[in-house]
This record gives sequence, C-alpha cells and structure tokens, in this order.
Amino acid sequence: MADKILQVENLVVGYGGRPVLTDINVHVNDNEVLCLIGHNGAGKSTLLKSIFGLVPHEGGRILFNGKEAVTEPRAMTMAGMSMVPEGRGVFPGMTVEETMSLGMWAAGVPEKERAERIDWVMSILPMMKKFYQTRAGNLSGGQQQMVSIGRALLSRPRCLLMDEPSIGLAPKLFQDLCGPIRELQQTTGMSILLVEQNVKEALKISDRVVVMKSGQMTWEGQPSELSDNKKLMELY
Amino acid sequence: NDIEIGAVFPLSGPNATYGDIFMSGADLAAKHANDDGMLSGDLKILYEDSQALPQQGVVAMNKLVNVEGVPYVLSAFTGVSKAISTLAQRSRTVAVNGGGVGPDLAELGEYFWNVIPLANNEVGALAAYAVNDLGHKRFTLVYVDDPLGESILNELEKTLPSLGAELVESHSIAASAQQFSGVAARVRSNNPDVVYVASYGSQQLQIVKQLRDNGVKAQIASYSAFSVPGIQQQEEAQGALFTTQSIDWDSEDPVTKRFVDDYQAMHGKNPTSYIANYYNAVRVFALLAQVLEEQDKEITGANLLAQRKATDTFELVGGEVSFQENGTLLAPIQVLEVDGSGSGKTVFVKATE
Amino acid sequence: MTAYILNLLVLISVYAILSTTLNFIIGYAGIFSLAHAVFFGIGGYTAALVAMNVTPEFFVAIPIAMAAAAVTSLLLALPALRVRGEYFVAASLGLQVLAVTLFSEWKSFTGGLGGVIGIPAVELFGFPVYKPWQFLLMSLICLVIIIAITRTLVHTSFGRSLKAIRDSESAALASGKNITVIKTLSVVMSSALAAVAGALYAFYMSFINVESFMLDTSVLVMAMVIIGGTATILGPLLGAALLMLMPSALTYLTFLPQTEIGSIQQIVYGLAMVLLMIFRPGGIVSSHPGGGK
Amino acid sequence: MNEQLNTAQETVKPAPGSGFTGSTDDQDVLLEISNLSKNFGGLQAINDVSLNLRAGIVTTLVGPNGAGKTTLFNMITGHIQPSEGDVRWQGESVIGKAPWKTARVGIARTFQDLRLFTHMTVEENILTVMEPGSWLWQPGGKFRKNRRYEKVSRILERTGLADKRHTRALDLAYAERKFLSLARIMATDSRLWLLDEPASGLDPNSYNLFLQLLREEVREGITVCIIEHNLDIVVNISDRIAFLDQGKLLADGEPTTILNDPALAAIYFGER
Amino acid sequence: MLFLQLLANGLQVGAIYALTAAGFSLIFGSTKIFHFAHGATFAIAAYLFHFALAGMGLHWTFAVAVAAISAVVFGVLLDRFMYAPIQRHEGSFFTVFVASFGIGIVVQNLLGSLFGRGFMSVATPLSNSVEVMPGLYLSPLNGLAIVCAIICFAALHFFLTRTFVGKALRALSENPELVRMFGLSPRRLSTYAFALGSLLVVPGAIFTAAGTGINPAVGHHVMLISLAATIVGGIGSLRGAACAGLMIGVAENLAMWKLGTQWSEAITFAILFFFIIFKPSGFFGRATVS
Ligand SMILES: Nc1ncnc2c1ncn2[C@@H]1O[C@H](COP(=O)(O)OP(=O)(O)OP(=O)(O)O)[C@@H](O)[C@H]1O
Ligand SMILES: Nc1ncnc2c1ncn2[C@@H]1O[C@H](COP(=O)(O)OP(=O)(O)OP(=O)(O)O)[C@@H](O)[C@H]1O
Ligand SMILES: [Mg+2]
Ligand SMILES: [Mg+2]
Repeated sequence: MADKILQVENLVVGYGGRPVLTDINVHVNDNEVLCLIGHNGAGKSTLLKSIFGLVPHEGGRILFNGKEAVTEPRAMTMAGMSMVPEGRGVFPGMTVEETMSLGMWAAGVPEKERAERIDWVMSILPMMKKFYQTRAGNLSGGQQQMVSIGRALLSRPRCLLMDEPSIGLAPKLFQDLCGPIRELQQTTGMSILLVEQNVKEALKISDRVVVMKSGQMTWEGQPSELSDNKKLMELY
Repeated sequence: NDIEIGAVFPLSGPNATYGDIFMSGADLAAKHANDDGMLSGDLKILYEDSQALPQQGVVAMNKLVNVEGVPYVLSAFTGVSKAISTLAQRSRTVAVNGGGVGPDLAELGEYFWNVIPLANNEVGALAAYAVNDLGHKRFTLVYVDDPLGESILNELEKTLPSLGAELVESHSIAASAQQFSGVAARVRSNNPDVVYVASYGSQQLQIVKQLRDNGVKAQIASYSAFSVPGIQQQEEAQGALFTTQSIDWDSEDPVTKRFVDDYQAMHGKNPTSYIANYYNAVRVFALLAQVLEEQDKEITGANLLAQRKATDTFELVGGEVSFQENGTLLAPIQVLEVDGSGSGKTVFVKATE
Repeated sequence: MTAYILNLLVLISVYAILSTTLNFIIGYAGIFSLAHAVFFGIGGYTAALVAMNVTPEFFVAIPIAMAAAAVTSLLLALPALRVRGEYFVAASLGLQVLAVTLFSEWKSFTGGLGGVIGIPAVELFGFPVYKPWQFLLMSLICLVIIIAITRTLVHTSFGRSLKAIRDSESAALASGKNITVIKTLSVVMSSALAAVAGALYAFYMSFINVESFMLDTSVLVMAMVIIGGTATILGPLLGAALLMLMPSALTYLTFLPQTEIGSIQQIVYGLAMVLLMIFRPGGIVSSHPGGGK
Repeated sequence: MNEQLNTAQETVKPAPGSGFTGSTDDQDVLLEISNLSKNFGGLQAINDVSLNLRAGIVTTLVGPNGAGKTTLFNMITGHIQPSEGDVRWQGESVIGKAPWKTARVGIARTFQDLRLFTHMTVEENILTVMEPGSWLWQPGGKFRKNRRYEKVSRILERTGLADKRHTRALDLAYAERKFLSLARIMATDSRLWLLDEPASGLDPNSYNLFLQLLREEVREGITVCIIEHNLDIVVNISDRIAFLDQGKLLADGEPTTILNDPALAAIYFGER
Repeated sequence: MLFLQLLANGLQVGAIYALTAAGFSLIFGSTKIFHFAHGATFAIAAYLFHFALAGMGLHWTFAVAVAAISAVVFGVLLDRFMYAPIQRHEGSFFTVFVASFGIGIVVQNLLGSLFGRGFMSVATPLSNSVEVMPGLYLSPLNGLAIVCAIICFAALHFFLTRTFVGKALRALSENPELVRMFGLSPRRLSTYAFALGSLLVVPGAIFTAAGTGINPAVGHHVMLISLAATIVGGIGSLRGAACAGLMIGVAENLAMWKLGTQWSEAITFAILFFFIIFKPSGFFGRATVS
C-alpha cells in the first residue's frame, strides 16, 4: 500500500466548549478514495472543516504529505488540498465563469495554464457549458453543485475533500460525476476523502470505508463488506 | 464662603469658539471684582456646556439652578436662551444674555436680561451708514433662516426703502450648510453694492471666503457676530463692515480703560464687544450684589431683579448704560471695518435714539 | 439636588419611551429605522400646537399627537414593505433629513429654528402638572403603560408573526402571514407611541425646536437600543439611562481644563460607545449569548 | 371534506409504495395544473405543463437538475407568477393570489433551502404557523390555546424534536432542521403538502423516520407532492411519479412503469 | 448663464462626492461594514493636509502624501481593531454602526481640541475664480477636481479589473466563509477594501480644505451624501456610486437656481427616498427586495 498523504491523529474539536470530535484517528492513503459515512450530526463535516483549517482543532495533529500542516485554508490550498463544501459552494452574484477564474487565482494557478484547466474541467462536466455565463444564483441546486465541484478540481489538488456532493443531484448526474472523478483520481493519483449519505453510489467508487458515530471512528473496512443493508444499519 | 454664579456656554461642538471668547470676558470681570473685594466672598463662575443646543442648555441650567442654586446665570445663543428662559422664570433665577441678538430675546420674561443691544438696532445703524455715507443703493442678504436671520431680513426690508435703497434679493441658507458657491453665483448675477451676511460661527467665515473666491466684489456687511478673531484675521473679510454696540476702546473712563489694558496684558490682543458684553454681564451682578449686601439682603434672583429696576444707570465697559423696562440694555451702536487689528476700526457711531 | 435628579429622570423616561418603541420595530420586526426622531418631533409639535390653541389637557393633546404620528408613519411603512436591510436604513435616513428640512421651513407649524416657546404646562383633568416630581410620575406611568403594550404585542401571536417575517419573509408568506398588514401595523404602532414621548418632551421643556429632532437624536435612540440590547425589555431602558446619564456624570469631572471640558466629555462619550460595542456586541442585556443577530 | 377524507382513506388502504395504482380516474382532483409556462428572460423554465394532483396520494416530482421542479412549486404557491396557464384548487383558480392567501386555502410547502425562522425557538416556529390570522388574541381563548400547545407537543414527539423544544432553529443540527421544516407544515391544517427535497442528506435512520411520518400523514388523508432525488425514497413513497425535464412533463404515471422506462433511466435514473 | 455657473459648481462638488461615495461604496459593498466613520476619515485627511501645509510648512506634494497616509492608516486601523473584533462576535449591522458613529464623535472632538474648533481653509490662489466668459467664473480648483476625479476612477477601474482583487471583494460581499474555502483571507481582503476606500476620500478632502474650507464637523455632510449616493447607485456598484455622487452634486447646485439653498439637502434625500421606493436596485446594482 502506498504511503499516507493525510494523517489525522487524536483530533479533538468542539464548538464553544461543546466537544464534537473526541480523539479522531484516520488517514488517507495516496491514490485512494476514502469514504466517510455516519449519521447526521456525527461530525463528518466538522472533521473535514478542521482538516482544511476552517475550524480550529483543540487537540491532536494533522499531517499532510507526512509533515505537520499549518491548518489554515490558504496554506492547505497551496499545499495541494481543496474542498467541496457542504451545501452550495457558489457566489450567487457571480457568473460561473467569474467563479472559476477567481478560484484559479485564489489557488495560484499560473496565468497561462488557466484556459487549458477550464477546458479540462468542461470535459469532465460537459453540462457546465450550457450555463457558463449565468449568474450562479439563478442556477438550480444541482447546477450549483456542479460548479462547486468543478471549481475545486481546477487547482488539480493532490487531495480532495468532498462533503456530501450528491445532495440535490440527480442520481444519473451523480453517477456521471463519479465516473470521471474516479478516472481522474486514478490518472492523476489524487486521493479523495468523500463524505456521503448516498451510501450505495459512494461505495461504488471508494477503496476503503470508515464509519463515524457521534464524534468517533467506529468501524473501518472494505466497501464490499457493507454491500448488505443489514450490516450498514447496525453500524449507524 | 464663595459667591457663585453660573454660565451656560457652548464649550464643545461647532460653536465652541464662542464659549472660549465669552469665558475670557466673564473671568476677567470676576477677577476684577475679587481684586476690588466688591463682595464679601470670592466671586466664582460655574461653567456648563450647552453645545449651543436647547436640550443640553436646559439640562445644564437645571444643574446650575437646582444643584448649585445660583441666583444668576450667563446665557448665550438664541435657541439656548429661549429654552432656559422658562426655567429661569419658574425658579426666579436671572438669566443674562450677552451673545445672542435675536430681537425676540427681549420678550422672555422679566428674569431674562440682555446686556447687548439686539439685532434690530444694529441693522438700522449699518444701513444708515452704508446708504448715507457710502452711497450704496442695492443690498443683498444672505441669512441663516433662524429667528435672528429673519429679524434682520424684516429689519432691512423696513429700513432700506425709507433710506431710498432697496433689498434686491435675499438668500436663506440652512444652519448646517457649508457650500456657498451657488449662493455666490446668484449674488453675483444680480450684482449688488452690499452683501449683508447674517450668520455666525464658522459658517460666516465660509460664506465670506466663498463669496470672494467666486468673484463677488461687493461690500460685505454684517452684525456683531463678526467681532470674532476668525473674521478679524481672515483676509477675504478685510474691508467688511460690521456693527457692535459702541465701545470707545481708548476712552479714559476707568472701567473701560482697566478692562482694555488688563485684557491686552493677559491675552496680547484687543478685546471684542462680546468679551466686553460678558465682562459687563458679570459686572452688573457684582454691582447689584454689592448693593444687596450693603442692605444685607440675601442675593437671590428676585432681589437682583428688584435692585436692577431700582438702579437707573450702571458703570460698565463702554460708559454709562441703562436697561430698558424689558431688561434689554440700551447702548449706542458703532459701525466698524475689519482691518486685521483684531477689534476692527470704528468708522461710524450712531447714538441711541 | 433632588430637582436636578428629577429633571434627569424625566428626560431619561422620555428617551426610554423612545428607545422602547424603536426596539419594538428593530428587535422584533427587523425594521432598522433611522427616522424615529421624526415621530418624536411630530408628536412634540402637534401636542404643543394643541396645547397652545385648543387645550393642554393630557387626554386631548396626546391622542391627537399619536394620531398625527400614526398617519405620517405610513410614509415610513412604504419603504419598509418594499425593501430590507441597508436599503431601508437609507430610506429612513432620507425621510429623517427631509423631515428636518420641513421642520425648519414650515414655520407656521414648528417655528423653524426659533421653535415654539411658552408651551403651557400639561393638565390632567384640568390640574396643571409642572412640578418636576409630578411630571416624573406622569411620564413614568406613560413609560410603564407603553412597555406593557409592547410586551403584550411581542409575546402574543402578533409578535411571533413579526419575528417570523424578520427571519424569512417567503416562509412567512407560505404559512399564511399577511406581511403588508403586519409590517404596516408595527411601524404605525411604534411611531404613534413615540409621539407620546414627543408630547411629554414638549410639555416638560415648554420649548421645542427642530434641533431636538434631528438625525443625531435618531442615532442616539438607535444607540440606546443597540447598546442596551435589542429584542429585550430591559435593554432599551438601561441604554437610555446610560446614554442620558453619562454626559451629566462627566460634568462632575471638575479637574478638567475649562476650555477643553466639552470636547473631553464628548470624546469619553464616543469612546464609551465604541468600547461597549466591542466588548458587549449583543448589548448590555443580550437577548441571547453570542452577540447581536 | 369529510366525504373526501373517507374516499382518500379507503383508496390509500393498501400501503403506499406497494405498487398501488393511483391513477383510477374516478378519484377527485385536488389541484389542477393546466398549460402552465414560465420563462426567465430567454430561459423556458416551465413549458406548457399540465398535471393533476389527486387527493390522498403521494405524487413524486422527479427530473434532472434545473428541470423546473422548484419553479413549478413557486408558481403553485404564488411566489412566482407564471407566464401562461392556470392552477386550480378544487376548481377555483389560485393564480394571481398573494402567497399568503394561497397558503390559507390549504396548500403548505417546504423550501429546498429550509428557510426556517432561524432566531425563533422550535416551539415558536411551529406555533406561529398555527396562527394565520396574526392578531393579538387568537380566537377560542384558553381552550384553543391549550389545544395548540398540545398539538405542538404531539408533533414534536413524532418528529423527535421534543427535547429541542426551546432551542433556536439556527442551533439545530442538519437533520433536526429538516424535521423542523416538516413539523412546521404538519402543524398547518393544510390538505396539500408540497415538499421540496425534504430528505436530501438524511442518513438512513432519519429518512426511515421521515418515510414513516409521511405514510401516517397520507393515511390521515393528506395529499402530498414531493420533489426528491433520492431513489430509495422515490421508490418507497410514490403512488405516482411525474417526470419533468427542461420544463416539459415527459411522463406521468405509476412508479413501476416510470422507473423502468429506459429512456428516462438514460437521462435521470441511471442504472440501478 | 447662472445655469451654466451652477452646473459648473455642481460638477466640481459632484466630483468630490463621487470619489468619497465610491470609497464608501467600496468598503460597504464588499465588507458589509456600515462604515459611518468614513466622514471622520475625510475630516482627518483634510485637517492633516492643512496642518502639514500651513502648520509645518511642507511642500504640497508632501502634504498630500501625509493626508493620504493618515487616511489609509486610520481606515485600516479601524478595520483591524474596531470592526474585526465586533464582527468576530457576529456583530450585527447596527452594532458596527453605533461603534462607527462613536468613533466619528471622538475624531470630531479630537480634531477640534488639537487644531481649533473654528473654520480653517488653505490659503491658495487656486481657489480664486476668474471670469472665463461674461458671468461665468471658474476657479482652477473646478477643473482640477474634475480632472483628478477622472484620473482616480480610471486608476481604480484599472486596478479592480486587471487584478482579481475586484472579483475577490465582490465574492467577499456575498459569502466570506466561502471565500476562506477558496483559500483567500477575508481579513486581508477587507484591509484592501478599507485602504482603497479611505484613499479615495483624500482628493475630496484636499479640495474641500482649499475650496470651501473645513471645520471639525466637515465629514458629516459628506458622509450622508456618500451613503445616499451608494444606495442610489446600487450597493457594491462603484460606477453607480460615482454617477450618483455626481448627479447629487449637480442637483444640489441646480436646486439653487429656483430654490433657496436650505432645500438642497432635502432634494438630495428626496431623490434617495424615491429611488429606494421605486427602483431599489439603484442605477446598476441588484435589488435586494426579499
Ligand atoms: N457552527 C456550529 N456551532 C455549533 N455547533 C455546531 C456547528 N456546526 C455543527 N455543530 C454541531 O456539531 C455536530 C456535528 O455537526 P456536523 O455538521 O459535523 O455533522 P455531520 O456529520 O456533517 O452531519 P450531516 O451528515 O448532517 O452533515 C452536530 O451536533 C452539530 O449540531
Ligand atoms: N429567479 C430565476 N431567474 C432566472 N432563472 C431561474 C430563476 N429561478 C430558476 N431559474 C432557472 O430555471 C431552471 C429551473 O430551476 P429549478 O430550481 O426549478 O430547477 P429544479 O428542478 O428545482 O432543480 P433542482 O432539482 O436541482 O433543484 C434552472 O435552469 C434555473 O437556472
Ligand atoms: Mg455534514
Ligand atoms: Mg429545486
């Protein structure tokens, strides 16, 4: 097995004194898709946020590429991580095009590569061409989700955090997304930490599964082991 | 055993300059009174800030009357004076105005006195001089639309025709306005001989500057509000005419002489009529209180009032003066010209009618 | 001394009425009005006019003043229905400035900058009330009644509807709330009650002029609400007391240089506002921990 | 009303989702959408859609993103005015009515982005929708008041929010918010519910609870129209599926037929 | 002719308003901070310019530099040490407003105590107007103000469009949390906004100091106008703010053609009021009618 690109050790996070994550240990290997599932309020989003530096962690440490990371969004982005937030990751007032270019500027993509990156994303998400010039605020929920994912991919991250990308997406659309993402991941050797409620689809593209329950890791294993619903339900 | 009187002056805000000026006069008078030992105790003045706003004025007045229990309060500014007049009347405290010149200040009850001739007298004097001596015919008025401004407007409309001159146009401006290039343009467009500026505070300086900047060459005229250093030093204002009650600064009468000398000694510049007015305001109290003490009556507002009515003339800066029945000082008016000297050069004196 | 305290207390109670009524639309309806002084003024002028030309009877002057304010407040309801947030703030600001100009120009009604002098003392069933403590009693009673009114308003379904509209208009609509009526009603209520404060003020000072009803007053009242704590009963009262007492308290710092005392007072006053907001963003009485909404 | 309720109940006897055929034509139509169209500038969001919502059954509205489902809801509730067409509630048109009037005839809805009354407590959130005429005192005095409070407690019990009664909506966790928005319309006595993706992002436990609630309500005679992307839910709850794509109504019929239609699978369901 | 004169004056005043308004619009539009102390910045710049020129006798270029630096520093300091802490406590729109207003009071009185409460103006021949054609007097300042405004806007436009800062600021105005998600720092961006916005008051302040003259309360009126212009122009739209500012300046002066000056402010705000009621979105901005 390849070495670990992301390691989370004894992570402790809370909101205003109220602990949400208590002693989390999890790692993501190079070139793998790790699927993280758990009941609502388990702390999945919180975990992703604290990895990306949006929420400070009170204890434990986070290693990226083997060295301790300064968990602060800008630093993480530069280090080659990007995140698809829960909900709608777009600016209602900006056209898709603007969102994309802003995203690339923020991620420090060099001037000349930008056009080519856009084309590349378009090839993954062909639907986006249709509403490339529309203001994101007028897009349907799913269209917005696409933009959000597209933007995260622009910086060609080595590690991608995705928080429930399937919310509000048509099933077919999500499947169509999964294909390219998986492909992309295998070709570029990117690794993905995927949080999903839509377990059936998520498992299809993941190499490994961890289950989280009220702020702790409770189970780890192969997707195949969760194929039957009974097992799944008892884990929840 | 101090003897305390109060003062409600603007000590902050856009009109605070006046507060400083008034104070210098009042303090000097208190000093003199104490040096001469006119009173049994030390005469002290308690200052309160009115920001030249009615409500603050009333709060301050309340403090002076109810907490300090002073019998005599120096007041300034028409709005504030009006606001505190009711309280003065109810609490039988004498309020004395030496700054505001709105004519309606004469009708604020018998506990409200003015040691300053009011605007209507001033306008008459200036108009007379400008028309008869300088031969100006066409007047324009730029006035803040407050009681003072209006009274000046009325006064001009009344007096000018009788002198054979006319008020060509009058521009009323908001008290807060600072932009006068437009007014200047209009003034210029009906080119008058005289522009009468009826404003106060920093605004009047702005008006003068912008009138001149925008090519208004006409003679500028105003009332006693011009007797502030700001105007006296401003070069755009040089040559402007203004009126104050007539004080012959180099007269030999001892009160005036002492006042002028000590003031110059203390501040290194010539006093203005405002300073004289508040000097007088305090001096009036000292004189009245002195008498009351001799008759060992208590120094209360009521007694002061009675004593004032009993006294027919007072030895004040500027000579012998007397109060009218309505508590307003009668004094001759003089027309001065701004010449940078600090107090202005007297060009004409109009005796009291 | 007592008289001085009484005087301050009267002014505080008047401003407490203002802040309470403003809090009603700010805290519960989310209508951030910078035009409250307008209705304060209309109340004052109307009461003065009635007192001088008809009768200084409390139960005549006050209702008329309230009615006048209520009618004019429809002008404020108009933008309140069309826009939210900073747009409404600006609209109310516009109204405030317009009103100030009208107050200073419409001399027959307001006496302009000169103001209205010699307003007779208010009468309760023919008995004139002017002694400070009597007046204080009267204004306190008014305050209590008004607090009671606003309290009942916000603790019944009306208040819930207001809050619902504040949080999400479209959802409120979808659950059958007639936004137009509710919003208009709340604006009219708060303005009419503010007019009571105006009338009391006019009677107490027996002199009013436009300078008491300018933007600064609106902002001051706003500050009272915010500093005290929005959407609370006690907050606006504390805010009013604090902001009214502070300047008077500062006048006792006699060691300050005479010529600078005014400025220093103002500076301290301003700094206090800033520090309070930095360290107590939710107001002294915070309706919920974690600061303002 | 009563009589309708009965018919509703007996027609729903066989548990919803058990391949029940909801399209026998003798059923009475609650809401009738005819030739509805809407375009935003150039974009034709809804294009000549005609659809009937029959009483007492669950009609699921599916379709790709941007198909116009939410827009359709917005036009029914009057949040958006249609360009053409009409919507009739029991024969009477609701087009041009203010949203609050439409709500009062008995059409309740949830929003894709919940739109809770964030700064109000859970209890207040529910109480306030039970007081449409928002006057000072609700009719019926103490008695009715207690009834209302009882109803709130009952609803909170069923939606599992009982212990959050006095927390502000914005302090709730994701799932709890979803349930609150559901509770909010359970409290209205509306006969038609329009649910916009009510179960998206819910974990299996939560959405089982959700399905159970919905079944109970339908059994009570509530008519539901639900937008959902989660196929498990679509399969489990639908009595009837209407398929919308690019503003057009492509298909409208029994779940089995729709779900197995290869053409639709190609554009929406994907392989299952 | 009078009309032309008033128009000319209007354009000069308008140019100054436009700049100040653009500054406020930039700050408010992107950070959503109701920066009422913008007027204070204006006053500070004006006074320090006057002080550097008349008080310390510096060359005017240095005086301008002093004014510019002081304005920027003041703006950024406020953002860092006043607004930032308040916003950390999810401070509401009006919490910020009250604090900002408080600072305004402090500055006004400080300036009064330090530099005197009276009226001051920079003595310069530039403000003396000459008769360019019968009845039309123009001062060099008229021209300068307008030219300067045009240059500033050109520069600003260039900066905001060429660099991505403009886009980033717009993004900030819509969703700061998401801006962080993109890997940008909202703090840094708002510092940009404040620096730029404060810088924009400097020309206005200087021309006021030289033209109409200044007193400690000078910022107040300008602030109100900026606010009005920002709304009329549409929040977040610099073009709008600029146009609105210019329009207001002209309207104010043309009002004098028929009415007394005491009406000019009222007219400005009447415009504002009706704009909000009938076209809340302003010239170019977007409506936020919920
Ligand atoms: N900003 C916040 N302040 C306080 N508590 C929070 C905040 N965000 C989340 N929480 C709490 O932390 C816990 C975990 O939230 P989180 O969003 O991480 O769960 P989750 O696993 O992502 O749930 P879901 O599957 O619904 O997204 C929940 O109980 C939630 O109430
Ligand atoms: N206010 C609006 N202005 C312009 N276009 C709009 C507006 N609202 C929606 N649209 C467009 O109308 C189409 C339908 O939008 P709608 O939200 O109804 O889709 P949807 O079916 O709800 O999609 P989803 O399932 O992803 O929510 C979309 O293409 C959207 O871009
Ligand atoms: Mg989550
Ligand atoms: Mg939708």
